[in-house]
Amino acid sequence: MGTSDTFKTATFSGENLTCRRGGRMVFAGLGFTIPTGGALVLRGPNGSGKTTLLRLMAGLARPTAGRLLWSGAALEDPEAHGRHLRFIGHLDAIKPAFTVRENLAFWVAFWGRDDGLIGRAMEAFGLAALADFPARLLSAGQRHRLALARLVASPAPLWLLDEPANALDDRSLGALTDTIAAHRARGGMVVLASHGADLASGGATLALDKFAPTDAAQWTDL
Amino acid sequence: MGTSDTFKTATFSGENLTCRRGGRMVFAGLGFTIPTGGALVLRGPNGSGKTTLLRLMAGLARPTAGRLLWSGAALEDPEAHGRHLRFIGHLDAIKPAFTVRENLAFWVAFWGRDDGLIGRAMEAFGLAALADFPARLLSAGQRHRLALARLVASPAPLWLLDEPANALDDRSLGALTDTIAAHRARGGMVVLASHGADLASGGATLALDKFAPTDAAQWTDL
Amino acid sequence: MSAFTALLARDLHLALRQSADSFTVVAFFAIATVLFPFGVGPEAEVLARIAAGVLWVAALLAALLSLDRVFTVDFEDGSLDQLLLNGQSLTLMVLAKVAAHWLTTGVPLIIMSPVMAVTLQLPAEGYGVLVLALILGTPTVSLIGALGAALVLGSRRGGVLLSLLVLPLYIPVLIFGTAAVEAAITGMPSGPMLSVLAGLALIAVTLCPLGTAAALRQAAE
Amino acid sequence: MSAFTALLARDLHLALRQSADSFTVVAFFAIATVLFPFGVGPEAEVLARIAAGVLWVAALLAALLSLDRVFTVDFEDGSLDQLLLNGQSLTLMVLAKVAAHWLTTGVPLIIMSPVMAVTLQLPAEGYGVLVLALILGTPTVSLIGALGAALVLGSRRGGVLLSLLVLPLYIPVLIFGTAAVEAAITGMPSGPMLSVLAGLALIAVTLCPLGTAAALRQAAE
Amino acid sequence: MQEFFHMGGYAQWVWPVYGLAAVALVGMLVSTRRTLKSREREFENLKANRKGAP
Amino acid sequence: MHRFANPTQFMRIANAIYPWAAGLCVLLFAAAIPIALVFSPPDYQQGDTVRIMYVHVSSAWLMMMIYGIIAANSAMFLIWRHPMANLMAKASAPMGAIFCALALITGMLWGKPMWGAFWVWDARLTSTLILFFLYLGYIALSDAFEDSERGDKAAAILALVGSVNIPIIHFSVEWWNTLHQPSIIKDGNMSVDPALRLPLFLMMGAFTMFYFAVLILRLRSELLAAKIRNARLSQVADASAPQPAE
Ligand code: HEM
Ligand SMILES: Nc1ncnc2c1ncn2[C@@H]1O[C@H](COP(=O)(O)OP(=O)(O)OP(=O)(O)O)[C@@H](O)[C@H]1O
Ligand SMILES: Nc1ncnc2c1ncn2[C@@H]1O[C@H](COP(=O)(O)OP(=O)(O)OP(=O)(O)O)[C@@H](O)[C@H]1O
Ligand SMILES: [Mg+2]
Ligand SMILES: [Mg+2]
Repeated sequence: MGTSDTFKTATFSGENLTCRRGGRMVFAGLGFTIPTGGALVLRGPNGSGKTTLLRLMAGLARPTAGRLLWSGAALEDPEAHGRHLRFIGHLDAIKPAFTVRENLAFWVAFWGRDDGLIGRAMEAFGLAALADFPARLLSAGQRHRLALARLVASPAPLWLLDEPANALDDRSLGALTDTIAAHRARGGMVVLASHGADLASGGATLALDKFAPTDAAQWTDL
Repeated sequence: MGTSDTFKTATFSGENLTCRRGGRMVFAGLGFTIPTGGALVLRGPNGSGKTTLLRLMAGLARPTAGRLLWSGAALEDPEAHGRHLRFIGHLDAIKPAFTVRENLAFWVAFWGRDDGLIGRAMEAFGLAALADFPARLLSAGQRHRLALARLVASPAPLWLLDEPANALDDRSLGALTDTIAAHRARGGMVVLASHGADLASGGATLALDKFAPTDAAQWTDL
Repeated sequence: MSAFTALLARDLHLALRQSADSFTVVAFFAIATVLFPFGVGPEAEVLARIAAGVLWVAALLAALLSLDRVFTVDFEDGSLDQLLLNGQSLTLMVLAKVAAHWLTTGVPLIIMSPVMAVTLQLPAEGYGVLVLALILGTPTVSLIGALGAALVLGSRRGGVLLSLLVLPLYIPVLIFGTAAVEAAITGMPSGPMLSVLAGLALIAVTLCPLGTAAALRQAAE
Repeated sequence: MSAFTALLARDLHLALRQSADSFTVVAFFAIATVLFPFGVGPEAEVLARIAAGVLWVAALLAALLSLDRVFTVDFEDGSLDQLLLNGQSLTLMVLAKVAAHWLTTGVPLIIMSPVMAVTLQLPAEGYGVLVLALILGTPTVSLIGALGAALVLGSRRGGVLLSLLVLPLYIPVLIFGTAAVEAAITGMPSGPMLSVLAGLALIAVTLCPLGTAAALRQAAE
Repeated sequence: MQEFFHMGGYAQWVWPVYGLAAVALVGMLVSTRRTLKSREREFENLKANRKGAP
Repeated sequence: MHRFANPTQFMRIANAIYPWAAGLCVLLFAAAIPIALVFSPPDYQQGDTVRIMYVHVSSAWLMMMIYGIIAANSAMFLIWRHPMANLMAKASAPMGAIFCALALITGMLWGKPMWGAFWVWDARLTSTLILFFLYLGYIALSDAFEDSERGDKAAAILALVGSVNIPIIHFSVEWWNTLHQPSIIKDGNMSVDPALRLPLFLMMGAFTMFYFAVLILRLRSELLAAKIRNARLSQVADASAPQPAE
């Protein structure tokens, strides 16, 4: 799929999601809907459950209650859901021994996309000059950009980004904003957790602290 | 030493610092001076050497050329220099099996300070409610705050902070700004790398991209 | 290129790039084997008597050490999360990783074994069967080991815990592996033992990847 | 409280909190020892003949497995950087870590050894000397092991490389450790061997912490 | 001549020793020279490319 | 001292030495081989196997000398950070390992006819084997890291700690009574027949010169490798040089 194609129309939503981690309720009764081309910005103080929710959306963790829907159909099989999305978390899945290009090429091959977009992905995040540089030599921001470049190199309709602005300099921040805008213009969906910069203009905002269960709920629920 | 005491007057400076990593010159001919109560903000695009410079300042790495001075005297012994400073890098030195309080208490004991400030440190970073919470359950931002709380729990005149704003919510960002201001008011010094937020008003700024070596210097050397 | 071959190729490529790796497994095998004559004394009869057992134990311990890191690196750098999200069967991914592990550690170990057998004065009749038994046995070792490695993922002191889980499961391989060699030395048919080893490998290849995949999914959660 | 005691207390505290740890070292020791009768066969004379050697080899391998992580965790979570910045002698810090390692793995191993000796049919005369030799030998094992662990810190496949570096250096401990037990069994004086073990411990305690400290400082750089 | 190759009955021990030594020494020399040559070529290439670059 | 730390100066001297070392090596081999194989008499006890000694003792000597050189250079590298010292150690290690293997194998090939066994666990053989493992460990360690500088330093520390083994190898025949031959040179009077001494010394000289000649080639090669690496990195650096601030 080239960058100019658009994604099939799809919506991603969650109903009445509740998550307990280690015996403690993180959020309860949370719902959201992301339309085609939509964006959802997760906000909330530290510990309000942004990371937890993103991993839930990726199918890496299961909700204690509630369910996720893809174009209205409940998601049962987390393995199949993986095909819809790219998840970029705090850990960057980069092999230090491989070069920048090799790192990208592996994931593209692994996800079964053709590798025509690798060059463009490196350009989008200012990595073209570093293409044959071993990843171990990258600085914190350069590494993070390499992780983000996977979004462009191997397209998928839903992007789940956990604090994608971390460690990025101003120029890369601009590149990220542009990439997200282009993705949405093609009908892609974006969910991102952020404390600061506004990376997805016009997107909906989900304030997670609103879904923190009341104290009583935590206590009786077990 | 209580929080109200002031530090001995000291300055921290570097002369003509040059650093090569993995055979490649990162910066050359860099100098700085931080007066008592001063702050230095390291800025520069990704890969310009901010982290490298902070580790150099901590004595964890040695410069290829140039030297560091403490109150005008050249630093020869990195072990003794450790006593002057707290370094908070990307890795947070937190033991997941210990509670928040135990984590702080160990470092305070290890650095030979008395533990009267632990409570105050937890309060400063909004951790008091989490004091007996095992650190493995903390969210990204909460963990980072626990790392930062060491600054208050075990005072030292020089703080070296690598992107301390990462993962912090607005409220914690305010707490960090206040803590830095209070430290400087006591005669403490702060060096911090940052892409965004202004955490040390009135501090000097060092733009690292200015010290990138010219091409020729790299080629002839060795 | 399918996900399976992509992953297998990556792991082999990584092993080649870090060329010291399979070399160090072989080295551990060699050193552990060499330690025995020190502990036991150099008398040829005693050595020959225990040679087959020592070789197998050393091979198991060498495999164990290298297993420690089959999944740890991918787990710690976040690759595992991404591997889980490819929309395909995780079991197949596990097989790719196990195959890569076997190719980079099991095979060098097999190649090395006759040399170590000389050191331990194994009678010449045993060589062929030793190699055959290792060829049949080491895949099982990799498969069971991967299961153990997945189970202890993220636990503290994974390495030691892993041994605890996995070594008892290696006992059948050890028993039949040495029995085959001893049979060959004493002139008995070693076919039955070898077919038991093949059977064990079959059971392991059908059961272990499923368990490993489930354990990996738990670890990510 | 000085930095030394703070660090020692922390490591012991962590070991207690994660109580499975010293237990798993002992378990590995037990399993490795138990594997031998499977590999070698249950004949009492053969077992008794190799008992001392097998016990020592198993103890060394068990120690090795646990050594892998002496510094790794601190290195990976950034604690090592902070340990380097305390303004005091790093050598002392190393001694604290080694002491904690010995107390949590060496001591349980020593306590466990007579039980394993029974399994391997070690003649009764050897028990006392076995324990004595382990008391003198295990500190050396911890000290050399810590040096190896510091050297391989941050390398690829640390565990296997560690074995390659450290096992050869264990050979003298192994030789004299088993020689002492064998001497006791055959009614010869085991004093000379034990004093060599003590001498090795002395050399190790003076040299290794220095090398370890230097290696740790390099690792942080 | 016969006697020379016979080595007083120890031919099977003496000749392998000299053979191995020869292989080891020649091998060291050849492999060293080969890598040296290939690196020299690579370096020349790099320098040439560099001069051509802006 | 500092003069030797500068790669250019160091290589100027080394390159000047090279033809002499190489020439001497050829001459010494030309003299040593015929004498060792033909003209020297068989030993009255060991017969013609004594001809193994010329290779065995020469390799053993080289493996110990090279280890000493590695240890000394490692110390210089760690203390003064002389890059040349590091290159010396790194370039020497594989040669040391090969000479060590040669000493072990020739020893084994000598042991079979003399002692009736390829291998016995005596102190000298054991400590030589440990030396071999130290060489392997040194080589494995120095290329086990993503960052090659870190590998160099770790390996240097290992080399220094391992140097404890060298006196043990040398004195093992005196400290423990063993099968192995005692030292040739003891209290100044030679225990080896003078007729056997000449080829031995010629052979040791030839081996030593061979080492120095090849070492110089290897140093050139290592320096080139470093230059190539730097050139590669700086090419990347050009392209990725911090972009001008907007
Ligand atoms: C695998 C077996 C052997 C090994 C590892 C070995 C190792 C060594 C080493 C390391 C040295 C140098 C010692 C020094 O310079 O301090 C040496 C010297 C020597 N070896 Fe061996 N050796 C072996 C077998 C033999 C055998 C079988 C003989 C003869 C019967 C022999 C005869 C000698 C002699 C005559 C010297 C010179 C004596 C001296 O300068 O110390 N070696 N060997
Ligand atoms: N071991 C190494 N060998 C060679 N180059 C290295 C090595 N480590 C880092 N570098 C390079 O040094 C430069 C400086 O890295 P550093 O981490 O100090 O940057 P930084 O300013 O902190 O960047 P960021 O904002 O992304 O954190 C980078 O270009 C990086 O590629
Ligand atoms: N295994 C666990 N057991 C119990 N509680 C947990 C566990 N893991 C996380 N938590 C808690 O769940 C809450 C949500 O964590 P999460 O990481 O999702 O927060 P976040 O919104 O991403 O915060 P941040 O902005 O700091 O990254 C936190 O309060 C944390 O303490
Ligand atoms: Mg988070
Ligand atoms: Mg940085």
